[in-house]
Amino acid sequence: MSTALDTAEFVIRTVAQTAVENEKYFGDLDSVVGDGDFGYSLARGFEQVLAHWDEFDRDDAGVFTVKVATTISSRIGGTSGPIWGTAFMRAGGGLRGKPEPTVDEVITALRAGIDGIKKRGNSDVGDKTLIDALVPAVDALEQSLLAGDDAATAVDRMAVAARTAADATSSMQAMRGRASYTGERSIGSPDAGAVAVAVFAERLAQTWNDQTANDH
Amino acid sequence: MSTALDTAEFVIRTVAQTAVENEKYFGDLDSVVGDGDFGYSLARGFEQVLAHWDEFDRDDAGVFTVKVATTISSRIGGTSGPIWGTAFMRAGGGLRGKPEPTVDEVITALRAGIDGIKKRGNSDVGDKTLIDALVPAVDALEQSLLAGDDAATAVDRMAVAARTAADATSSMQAMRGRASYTGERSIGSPDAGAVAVAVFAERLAQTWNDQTANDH
Amino acid sequence: MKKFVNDPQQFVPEMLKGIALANPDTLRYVPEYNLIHRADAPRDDKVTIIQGSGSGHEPAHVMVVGRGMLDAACPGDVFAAPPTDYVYETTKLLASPKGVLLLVNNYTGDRMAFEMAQEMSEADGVNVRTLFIDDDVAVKDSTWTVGRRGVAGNFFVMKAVGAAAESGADLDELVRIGEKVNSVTRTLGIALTACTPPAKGSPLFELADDEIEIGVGIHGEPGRRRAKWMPANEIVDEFLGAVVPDLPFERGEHVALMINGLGGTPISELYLLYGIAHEKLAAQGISVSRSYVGEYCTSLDMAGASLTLVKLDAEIEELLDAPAEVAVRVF
Amino acid sequence: MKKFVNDPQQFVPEMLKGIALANPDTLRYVPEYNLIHRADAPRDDKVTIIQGSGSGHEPAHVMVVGRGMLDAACPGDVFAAPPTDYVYETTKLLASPKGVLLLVNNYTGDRMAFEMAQEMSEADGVNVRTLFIDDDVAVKDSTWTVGRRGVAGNFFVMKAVGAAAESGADLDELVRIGEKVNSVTRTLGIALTACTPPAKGSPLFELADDEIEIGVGIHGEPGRRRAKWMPANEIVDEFLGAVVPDLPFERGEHVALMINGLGGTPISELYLLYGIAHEKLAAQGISVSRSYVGEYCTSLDMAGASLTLVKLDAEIEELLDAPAEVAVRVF
Ligand SMILES: Nc1ncnc2c1ncn2[C@@H]1O[C@H](COP(=O)(O)OP(=O)(O)O)[C@@H](O)[C@H]1O
Ligand SMILES: Nc1ncnc2c1ncn2[C@@H]1O[C@H](COP(=O)(O)OP(=O)(O)O)[C@@H](O)[C@H]1O
Ligand SMILES: [Mg+2]
Ligand SMILES: [Mg+2]
Ligand SMILES: [Mg+2]
Ligand SMILES: [Mg+2]
Repeated sequence: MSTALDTAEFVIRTVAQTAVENEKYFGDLDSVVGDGDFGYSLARGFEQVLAHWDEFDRDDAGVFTVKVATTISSRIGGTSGPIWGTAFMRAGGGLRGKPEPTVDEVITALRAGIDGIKKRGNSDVGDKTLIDALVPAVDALEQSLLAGDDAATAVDRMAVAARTAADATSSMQAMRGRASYTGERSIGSPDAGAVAVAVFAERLAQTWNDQTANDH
Repeated sequence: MSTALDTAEFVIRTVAQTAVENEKYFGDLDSVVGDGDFGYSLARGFEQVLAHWDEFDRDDAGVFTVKVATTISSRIGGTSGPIWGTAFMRAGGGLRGKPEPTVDEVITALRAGIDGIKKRGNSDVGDKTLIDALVPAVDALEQSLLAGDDAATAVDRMAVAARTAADATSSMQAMRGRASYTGERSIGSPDAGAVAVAVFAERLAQTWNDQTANDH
Repeated sequence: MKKFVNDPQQFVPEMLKGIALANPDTLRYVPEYNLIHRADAPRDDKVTIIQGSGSGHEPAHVMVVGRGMLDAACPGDVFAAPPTDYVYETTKLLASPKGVLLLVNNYTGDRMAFEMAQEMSEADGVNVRTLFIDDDVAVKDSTWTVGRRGVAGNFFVMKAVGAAAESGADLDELVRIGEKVNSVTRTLGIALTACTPPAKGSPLFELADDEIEIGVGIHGEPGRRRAKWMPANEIVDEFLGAVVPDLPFERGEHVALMINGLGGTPISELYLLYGIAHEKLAAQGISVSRSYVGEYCTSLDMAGASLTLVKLDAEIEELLDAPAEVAVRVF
Repeated sequence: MKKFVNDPQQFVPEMLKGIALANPDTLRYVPEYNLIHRADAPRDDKVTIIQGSGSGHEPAHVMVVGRGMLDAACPGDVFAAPPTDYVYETTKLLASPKGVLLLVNNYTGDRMAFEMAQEMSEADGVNVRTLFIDDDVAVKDSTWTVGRRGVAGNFFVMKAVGAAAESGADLDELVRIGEKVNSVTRTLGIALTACTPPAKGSPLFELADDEIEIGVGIHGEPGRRRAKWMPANEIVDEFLGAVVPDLPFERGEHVALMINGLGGTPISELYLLYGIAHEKLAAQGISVSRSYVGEYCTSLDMAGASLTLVKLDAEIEELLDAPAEVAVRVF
């Protein structure tokens, strides 16, 4: 059985690697009604996370995540630095001191991360941001776990929900962030941050079993 | 029978109108290894000649041509202003005070114009300039007239010689003017000024008979 | 991509190094934080003025650090607000007992970075105030939106507070002046072409040969609407039609008029626009008593221009008139 | 064509009008001759300095008229030397008892116009001298050719004679200084794109997306050779490889280094080039003690840059250091 720390490491490493691999794709998404730097910002920041991978404290999943958050907010610019940094910081804070967090505790921590973004960005569901993918993704994860599904299944459900929600942002008008400057013209293309969340979730779903496999 | 003044007026008006009509073509020729302003400069200058057409003194063909020369050099910039202005000035000077110039006097006047260009431009036959079209054109005109051909025939011969010579400049390397900066790269395209001379001569040949017709 | 660049990731550091090498007596460069600061900053007798923003807007802001203007600029990467840490470390390094004024163009990312940095610095006991500049009339403003963008008008706020700080004004006074200048400054941008970020290598959007983009910001993001190319006279009508009624600027008033190039447009075209705008304003009874023509706040290699009007009064004129020495210069 | 322009034939006059409107106290505009001159020129106690050339090189030369620089500039149309009459009338209007110095970049058309104007003015009894500038190393020089072109290095000649004239130097002295500065100044230009003259409406030549043109002049004419795009480090090697050995500039010498934008290249890229060139020169033992980065002599909207080196001595440094006030300015 993998520990919460193992899982945190797996999730964060997967997200980091996926961000680096998708630099161009995420940048192109941000070019449609944004300024095209989203992929570049995430890639440069998560490159640093991977570069300093072995240096982070690993007292528990929470401490580890908080350390990663510090690197993110110190190395990522643009809007992404503060919001992703805040999300990791809050989520990590929620898990700190809990070596074996319950499902409830994990979900609460993830929600804390989302609330951090909302507060920092003065934004909420419906503004056409990554929040519109994160909220349904975490909801799906929670329902699946409470229904007794195993982690792999729950992460699958999460990925499906994230993708559906990310695609749905196409029909929305941006109310927050740079995309909102283009007004109605922001309708018709998906939000870059929301799509990134979907891509991360899908990658986690695809690779989830390998990880646990490795632990046996 | 048309007077020398009639002929001068016809020739200059034809050249002026042809220059205005060919602004874009001459400019494109000058773009290949030059700076593209040749057509613009000639067109703006000869537009002025046409605009002030009725104001020029008409004591005789020479005086008329000299007056035109003044407008050209005061209104045309680039290399073309000084060289075309000088050519008209010298040619006009050669005809001044000769209401009924002989063939010899006409040819001598035209040669004076060419010599003016050579002196002003420190250039000569073989440098890939309009001189390479002007010299053979005037030679052909002279031979034809001395052979007893009528003016129309002589102008035809002149046009053919000008065109042949202008086309031949393609294989030359520019030794003078802006085109010379590109060195060997100037080989392969004709000289803009030489082509302009050919176009003017051909137009004169095409319309020569209408003019005399009009006089009857 | 046609640019003078080596590794696109080193574009900003290599540019900053060039600025430092070209101004060894007056400027210092701290690579860790993309920081360019005055050699003589911080000073105990002067409030420190710091501007951050993404890069790609040069000469704003790294090339306008100098006497009478900024004490420091800490840009992020191209079009990306600086990481919070850059702003925090810059503030710490240049903190003056008279306080620190942070100038920020109003964008989500920049707001976040500077607000977080201000919190962190205040926790260290540094007296920090932040000024948000939002002169762009292209963005509809309401409590439901993120508010207007800060664009070229930003230059006038920097110049005014820079001059006042040089003559010893305290932090509250600088905030008052900055807010005042920002409140009478309005700008609109029009693009003829998109721009190409070094790291992306291709234009941020496509414009047909006969199309222009009206109401663009300074990050290559699309504007409010696309229009057919039009002659300069009509372009100026678009500019003035959006800017003049917005404040509004009125008959009998004196203004500063800036025609700012967005990066790829030659200064000849900018002066052509200036002349037309100057006369059209005069025809409306608005007299231009200060002129600014050239590149102040650009969007990389974007061809285009922005027009800025500042309503002048004696105080603002005096501050704009004061001497200043910056990296971008002729001699 | 994507430009801010009305009738292309009015491009130059409308630009000149803008310059005059933006500088009402210091400049005068005489539309008949495309003439921009200092409001206080001519002066009996100062040699009058006049530069003419085609337009399209702004800020050269109409925007560098002012105290310590030119007394007047009479440009022709875009890329066309001014008609002889413009130069003659300008010389007549601004003749000073101390004489008139005509600065001319070495091009066939300009040579002709200024030589003819000088002859006409001398016939009027005006004391006129003409200085031909030819700093471009891209052109092979020999008695069989038309000689080298004058490009951005021209700025240093203007600045030096402008400063000397301001302090009362006579005509012979100015000619000596101008020839001296020209003799120690060398430039090479590299283009990333062609430029588009307003009246033509299309680029003067086509460059593929991965091609650059080395050894271009400032009129959009092709250069000496075409090459594949290369990183900025290698571009600087091309610049220095052509310029340094030409004079030559040698170890231990002090130089002024100018990175001049050709019109479409943002100043961020120019500073990046500057930094690389500064360090590569230092590595060769050549130390840069004066820096010039920005647009001085452009080719309309051409993307590209030129690098100029000037070998310095005490006299030249002092003249370059002297104050000057021109239309193109930041404040
Ligand atoms: N106020 C906000 N709250 C939450 N997320 C936001 C906000 N503004 C933007 N975002 C997210 O950030 C993404 C853009 O990130 P980035 O390109 O770094 O921002 P920018 O370049 O505009 O500073 C958007 O796609 C969106 O998902
Ligand atoms: N030194 C010269 N002598 C005679 N003709 C010349 C000379 N230099 C250029 N020309 C002619 O002038 C033409 C170019 O004219 P123009 O475009 O006005 O010159 P530029 O733009 O180079 O000043 C050339 O095609 C050539 O025929
Ligand atoms: Mg972005
Ligand atoms: Mg030409
Ligand atoms: Mg950004
Ligand atoms: Mg020309």
